[in-house]
Amino acid sequence: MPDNGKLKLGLYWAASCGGCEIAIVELREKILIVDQVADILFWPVAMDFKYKDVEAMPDGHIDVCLFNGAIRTSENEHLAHLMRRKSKVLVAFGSCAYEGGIPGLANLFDRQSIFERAYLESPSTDNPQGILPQTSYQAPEGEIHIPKFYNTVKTLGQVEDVDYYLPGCPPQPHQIWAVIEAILSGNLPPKGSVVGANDKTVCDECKHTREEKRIKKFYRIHEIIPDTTQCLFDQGLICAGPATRGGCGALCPQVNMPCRGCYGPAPHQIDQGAALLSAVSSVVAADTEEEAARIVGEIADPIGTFYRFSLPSSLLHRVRLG
Amino acid sequence: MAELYRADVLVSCLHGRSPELVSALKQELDRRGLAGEVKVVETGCRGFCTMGPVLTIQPNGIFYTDVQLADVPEIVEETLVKGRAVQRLLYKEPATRKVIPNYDAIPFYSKQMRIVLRNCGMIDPQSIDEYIAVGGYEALGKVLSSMTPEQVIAEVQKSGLRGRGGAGFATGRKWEHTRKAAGEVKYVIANGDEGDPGAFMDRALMEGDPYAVLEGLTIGGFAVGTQQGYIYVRDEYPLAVQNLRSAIDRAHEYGLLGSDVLGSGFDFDIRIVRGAGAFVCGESSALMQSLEGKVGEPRAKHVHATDRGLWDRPSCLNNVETWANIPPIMNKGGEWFASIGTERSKGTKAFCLVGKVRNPGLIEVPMGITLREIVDDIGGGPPKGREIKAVQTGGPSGGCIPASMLDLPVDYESLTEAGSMMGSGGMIVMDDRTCMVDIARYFIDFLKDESCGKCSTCREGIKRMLEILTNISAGLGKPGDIEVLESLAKTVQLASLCGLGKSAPNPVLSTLHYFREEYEKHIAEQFCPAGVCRALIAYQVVAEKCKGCGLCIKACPQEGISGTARQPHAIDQVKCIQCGACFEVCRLDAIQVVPRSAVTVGSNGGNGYKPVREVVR
Amino acid sequence: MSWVTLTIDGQTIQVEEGKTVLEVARENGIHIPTLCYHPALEPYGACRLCVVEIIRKGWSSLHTACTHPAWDGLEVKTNSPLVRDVRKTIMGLLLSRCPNVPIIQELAAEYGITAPPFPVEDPTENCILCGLCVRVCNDMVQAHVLNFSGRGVKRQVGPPFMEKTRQCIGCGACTSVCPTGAIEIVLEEAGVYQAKPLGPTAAIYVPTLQAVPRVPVIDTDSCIRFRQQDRTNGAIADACGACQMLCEANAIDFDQEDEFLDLDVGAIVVATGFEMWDATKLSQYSYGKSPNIITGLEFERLSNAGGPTGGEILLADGRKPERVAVIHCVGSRDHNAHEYCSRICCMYSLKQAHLVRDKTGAEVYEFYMDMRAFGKGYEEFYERVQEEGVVMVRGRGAEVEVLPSGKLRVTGEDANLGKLVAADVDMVVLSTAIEAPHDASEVASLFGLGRTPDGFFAEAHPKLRPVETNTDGVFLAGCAQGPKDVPDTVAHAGAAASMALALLGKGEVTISPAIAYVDEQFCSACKTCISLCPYTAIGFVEADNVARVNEALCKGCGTCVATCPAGAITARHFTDAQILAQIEGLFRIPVIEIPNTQYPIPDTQLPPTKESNHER
Amino acid sequence: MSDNGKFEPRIVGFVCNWCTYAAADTAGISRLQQPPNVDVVRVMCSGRVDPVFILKAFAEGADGVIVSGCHPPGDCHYNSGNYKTFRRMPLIERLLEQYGIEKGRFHWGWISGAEAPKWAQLTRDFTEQVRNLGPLNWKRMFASKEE
Repeated sequence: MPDNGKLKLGLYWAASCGGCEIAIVELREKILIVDQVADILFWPVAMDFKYKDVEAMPDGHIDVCLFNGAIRTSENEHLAHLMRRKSKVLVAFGSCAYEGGIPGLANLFDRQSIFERAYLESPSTDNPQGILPQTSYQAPEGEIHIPKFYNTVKTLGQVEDVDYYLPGCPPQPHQIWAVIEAILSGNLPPKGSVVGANDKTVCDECKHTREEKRIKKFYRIHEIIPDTTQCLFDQGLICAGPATRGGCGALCPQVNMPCRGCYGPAPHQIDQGAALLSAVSSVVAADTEEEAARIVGEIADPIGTFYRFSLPSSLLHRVRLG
Repeated sequence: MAELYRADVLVSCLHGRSPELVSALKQELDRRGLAGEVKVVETGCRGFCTMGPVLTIQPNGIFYTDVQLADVPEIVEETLVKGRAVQRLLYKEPATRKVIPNYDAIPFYSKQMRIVLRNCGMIDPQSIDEYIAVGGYEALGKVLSSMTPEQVIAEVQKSGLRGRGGAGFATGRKWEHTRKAAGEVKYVIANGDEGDPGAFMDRALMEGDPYAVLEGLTIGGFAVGTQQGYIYVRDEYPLAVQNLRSAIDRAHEYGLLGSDVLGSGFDFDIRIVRGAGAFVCGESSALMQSLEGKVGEPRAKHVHATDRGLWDRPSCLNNVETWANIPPIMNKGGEWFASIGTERSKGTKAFCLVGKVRNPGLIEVPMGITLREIVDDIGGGPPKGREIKAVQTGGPSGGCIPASMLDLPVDYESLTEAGSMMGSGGMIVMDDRTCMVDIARYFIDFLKDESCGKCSTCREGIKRMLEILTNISAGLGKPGDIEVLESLAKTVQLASLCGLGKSAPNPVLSTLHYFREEYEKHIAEQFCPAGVCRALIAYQVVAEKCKGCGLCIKACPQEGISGTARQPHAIDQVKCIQCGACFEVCRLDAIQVVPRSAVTVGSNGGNGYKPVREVVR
Repeated sequence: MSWVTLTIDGQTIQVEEGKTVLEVARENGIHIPTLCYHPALEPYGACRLCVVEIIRKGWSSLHTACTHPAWDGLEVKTNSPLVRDVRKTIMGLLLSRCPNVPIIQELAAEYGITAPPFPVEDPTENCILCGLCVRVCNDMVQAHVLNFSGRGVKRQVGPPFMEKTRQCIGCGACTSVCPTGAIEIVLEEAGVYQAKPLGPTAAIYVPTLQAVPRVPVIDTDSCIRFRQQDRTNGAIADACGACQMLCEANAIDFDQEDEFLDLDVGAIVVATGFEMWDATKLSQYSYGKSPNIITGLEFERLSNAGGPTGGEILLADGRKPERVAVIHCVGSRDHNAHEYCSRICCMYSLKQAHLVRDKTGAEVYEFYMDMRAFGKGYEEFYERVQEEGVVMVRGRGAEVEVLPSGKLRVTGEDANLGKLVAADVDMVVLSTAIEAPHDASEVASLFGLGRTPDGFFAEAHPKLRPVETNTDGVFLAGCAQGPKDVPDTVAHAGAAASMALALLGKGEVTISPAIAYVDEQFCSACKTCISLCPYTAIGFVEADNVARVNEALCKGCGTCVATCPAGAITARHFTDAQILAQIEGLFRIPVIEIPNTQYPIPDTQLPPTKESNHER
Repeated sequence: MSDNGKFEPRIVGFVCNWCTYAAADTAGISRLQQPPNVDVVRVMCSGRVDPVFILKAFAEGADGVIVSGCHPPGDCHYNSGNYKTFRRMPLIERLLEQYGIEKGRFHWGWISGAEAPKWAQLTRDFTEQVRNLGPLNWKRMFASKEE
């Protein structure tokens, strides 16, 4: 491809839902500006590229690669290494690439149990021979290789050197644009920074009124109709907002849905789930051990609740194996 | 009443034979197919005690006395079928043996005036319909529909009705005090704790006409302004409790008790509280203590019960007889009632006439009637050959009135002046065979057990009086005893806490007053002229009078009389126990009572008896 | 309050309405005899002795002065011939009932009766049925144990069915109001002071003769009112109250409660002392089974000149003891009780032995394990006591047995002789241990104190900081820190006072640097931390929309740090980074395994291992 | 793993300065027998124990974790720091279970300054308990189980 002075952009989609790709389209008319300033060299979801085209590029040919999705398979990992090699700047784009995201909840299980569920047990499956995916298969036409399914979902950062992290499930368009602008202007923060997000947490952007917290009972979202002006956490809903990096504009709390934590840990957090767990349990209004145990005992699925997006990037990464 | 009958047979009296008589009558009527025509009614007491059980056959008013079971077929055949009286069952005048077929012609009844006992023995006490049929609840209707509480009280005051329990406090004034006393909650209480031995006026009333008590109490409740009444009945009167209970239930059913009585907006209820039968619980403060569930003992009454009574609330306590007087007063007016009786004692009074008269029983007489009229005309006088010696009124704490004062009118003041009291209506007639020392001893002995024991004078004083009286009647009296007795009696009278204690010495004081010489004889001469105190007497055959009939020989339980026919007999003083059997049987007055000291030599050569002191100790 | 005027014995008296004639008379010095009256109880009018002649509206009658209200216009004669006459008869009656009761005899004599005028039935009868005991039991104590039963001459006083009842709280109120001494209290539970002369004290007493202020106190454990409140959970709240009713100075206030004073102080000295160990816990010493087995403290009370015997050492029955045993280490140095040495017992036991010898001349046997006479002059005293003839038995007193004769047999091993010895004595003094007060744990949590395994408060350092605690500004003095004798306690207290003064003298305190701070750049105003601070040191600053730590209030516990969901709060000196580094350090030090030790030790010779942990 | 092949668990104890640390200190001074397997991390208050510490310890390779503070309600030097402890710990307990870390590897409770023997006993008992559960070794689990 001719070097016309435009920014050479690559986009890749690993283990993710595709929402991040849509988020780029969500730039709307600004996508035209992107087109004016950038050449898209690789975007499998939108255009027909072959891996060999990329492999054929010289190393560092791509200026910026927006890599979304977690590392679920050997193919994901392979592309992570490839894109790193071919890109000057590798951006973990979206929650899955950044912290594991929803696919990361698969770390509650292992490959075996996932396969059994997906290929054998699920009610819609008809697989009388019990065939499970194989990495290679001898077909009449020759040997077919398919990527290996890992036991553990990893983040992009866990398999490759990442320059920037852009959180969000999906990242908010205005934040994407801000990052693109920063790249275009060359005004880039130090390597390893989280970009397109704030230093403060979601609470900072949340319009709800907060009080001192004393929680007598926790509710799940279907159990109450919350007051639309009061802090949802104060009302007993487990809102990840206090423990989640801001930047999204507190979209979910604004529509009375507790924050789910997609923007990942706040700058000084070590483990997002542990931080949220500590905050939630500390404000339980219980003065005896029994009462405290009873109240927190009503919280279902602690990992799913506190580590909805961050399990692979948490301290323990996954549940114990074998 | 739903059914009509040709005749009613009223079986009165609570004689043990009555229930059998009733069932026999019913059986016989059944057998004769008369069950639908003749109604057998069990009524309350008719008062004619010696003649029970009595039968009244209405509408003829035929009055049979002392009816036996065997008489039933004859009564049915003769009277109820053929309409003739059975002559042998009719009442005969004792003196003349004249037959009196109708009860209102009998002197026992003719001298009486029945206001309180108007329905006793006339209606079925369990039937509210019968009570209403004879005019019951008219008074309550009148009061609730046309009178204010103040008017009711004014009417009672006009009537001059005084408490029939004994003290004679003006009923109207008591009601007025209660009405005016401060406090929201008040009570009216009927005292049915009739404890005097030999008295059964209240019992007859509660058993025979319970609705009259309820009606009176309801009117009283309306007048003093309360919604709660109590009837305190001693548990020894189970039939009274039963009849009152069922009466209260019926009254509730008829809207005559409970909320909104007779649609007047007046709420009133009555509870029955059963007392354990302590004599002292007839005393108002003790009764209220007992009602509260405490030990029934009196308290100092410087503040009246009308201000602070039951549960420290204003309480109006009246005797059941007083309450039963209220409906007639309301019906006929206070003036009518006041027209009966004397200047200060109005209306009638029920008495239990007992003792040495021919016709003992329950009577009701107008105030002011003389004792003599009661004893001689109604009571039929003393038994043959005896003389009236005294009349004791007012129960155990009343006094004895000597025969010389029999013309005394019966009213509160006269009786009190004579050293006795009206009391609740006991009246015991004594003849010359009654020893006044013994009578005093008897009553004091009763009071010894019935004093509550709270205050020292009553408890200890009565005990000591009894000691002295017992000694005197046992021949152990000594000079000075009478004076000690008098001083003790005075102290007990003056210093005791309640009415029981204050009146307890009355038997002693009144007998001492009227019969002091009898006491002196007991002590100085060691002789009981009435022949009652056995330790002091001996029986002797008067040889001149004895015809040697041998009756006394047969009568003597000790086989202590000997003698041959037609020769004067002799009493062995060693064997004699002074039972008096010989004296009673002798038709010739040949056996006389003499002092012990008068009998001389016995068969064993000694003086025939052990020294008295030795015998007693 | 309206006033009424009445005449008593010719004396015209104006009084407030609502009193009784008896009260008015007594207030005016007019004597009216009574037996069934008690000013603290409702008048009853049973004895009738207080009858007076009352003339009202021209009517004269006899009434009991105790029940009759003082109405306006009454004319009262308390001593008229009639009154005297009646009273004489009453006294005659009462004397005949109770011929041998002194007060009855005296009163009777007053009215000229010297011998019972009526036959005496039961010369031992002492009860005049005045009902005082019944009223006090029902109205005041509200125990409802005593009442009358029977009527008339059969009336008697007693518990239901004349049987023992557990409702009786043994308060003794009935005995104290009984005018004739007809009620006797028999203590059934084992107790030390059952009999005279060491009888029980009243529930109101002056604590000691040296008490300051020297006023009586109410022992709420013994006071009928408080006991009934406790027993019925407050349902009976107004029992007794006799003292209040009778106190002329109106000085009794039952509603007085412990007051809590808030004081701002710069230093606190905890000198909460000790408690005596309960000797009933070791049953072999039979404490409580004989009144003559007493503890050292009880012995002190006994030999005190202000004590119940005026300082005489007497047995429960009033005799002088002839042989006394003192048993050391009761509850101390014992695996079944306290393992520590109580330190003071040896010396007080020796002193008591000396006192017994001195005051009674009785033989004294000291059963001891070791004689710890370590202080200045102590050993010399030990020598002296030995010279006084106290028999020293080396060996723990093993058992005290109450013999049927009432004597006490002490057995033990004489370790010097190597055989069992026994001594039959009249009195045993148990040198019981001292222990930390039962509420030491509450006091400890109040002041943030630690406690050593013996239960006493922990000093900051056993050797170098014996009066300080781990809480700045809180110091220990005396036995609160551990068993001490008097000189040690005085020294310890002096040291505590000096430490406190030194602290105050500086005028300022340095606070610990280990406190929390909020990085306001990262605080997002979620307010999670605000409710958690025990010292309200974190406040929310609305103006800046951040939480902020007040450094003077913060004690550095770190609760907020652990809670802050944004990680915006840091605990100085205990930062997350420091602690995490500690944890990492535990596992990243290469370990050399040396046989026979299981402890990892760092080996600087080895190169650091490379760990592939992901770090953000 | 010691020479003789016997598994020696590594245990991290987070203890508060005033109670359990004091108890541990006293236990040491008193020469009470304790296994060396427990490494103590002192914090000022059990309320300072961030769940992260516990996760970190397991992540780093601990086989067991102890959190111990002052007895509630009143023993806490900071009045109510231990309240936060007893509110957090039950939830962490559940979280750890969900992670697959057995209950027996995590102990939280109270030991006062006066309970040195209790501390010694706890370290002995807990070490034995964790020893019986075998090695956890979270890091090695990752290395060995992942391709």
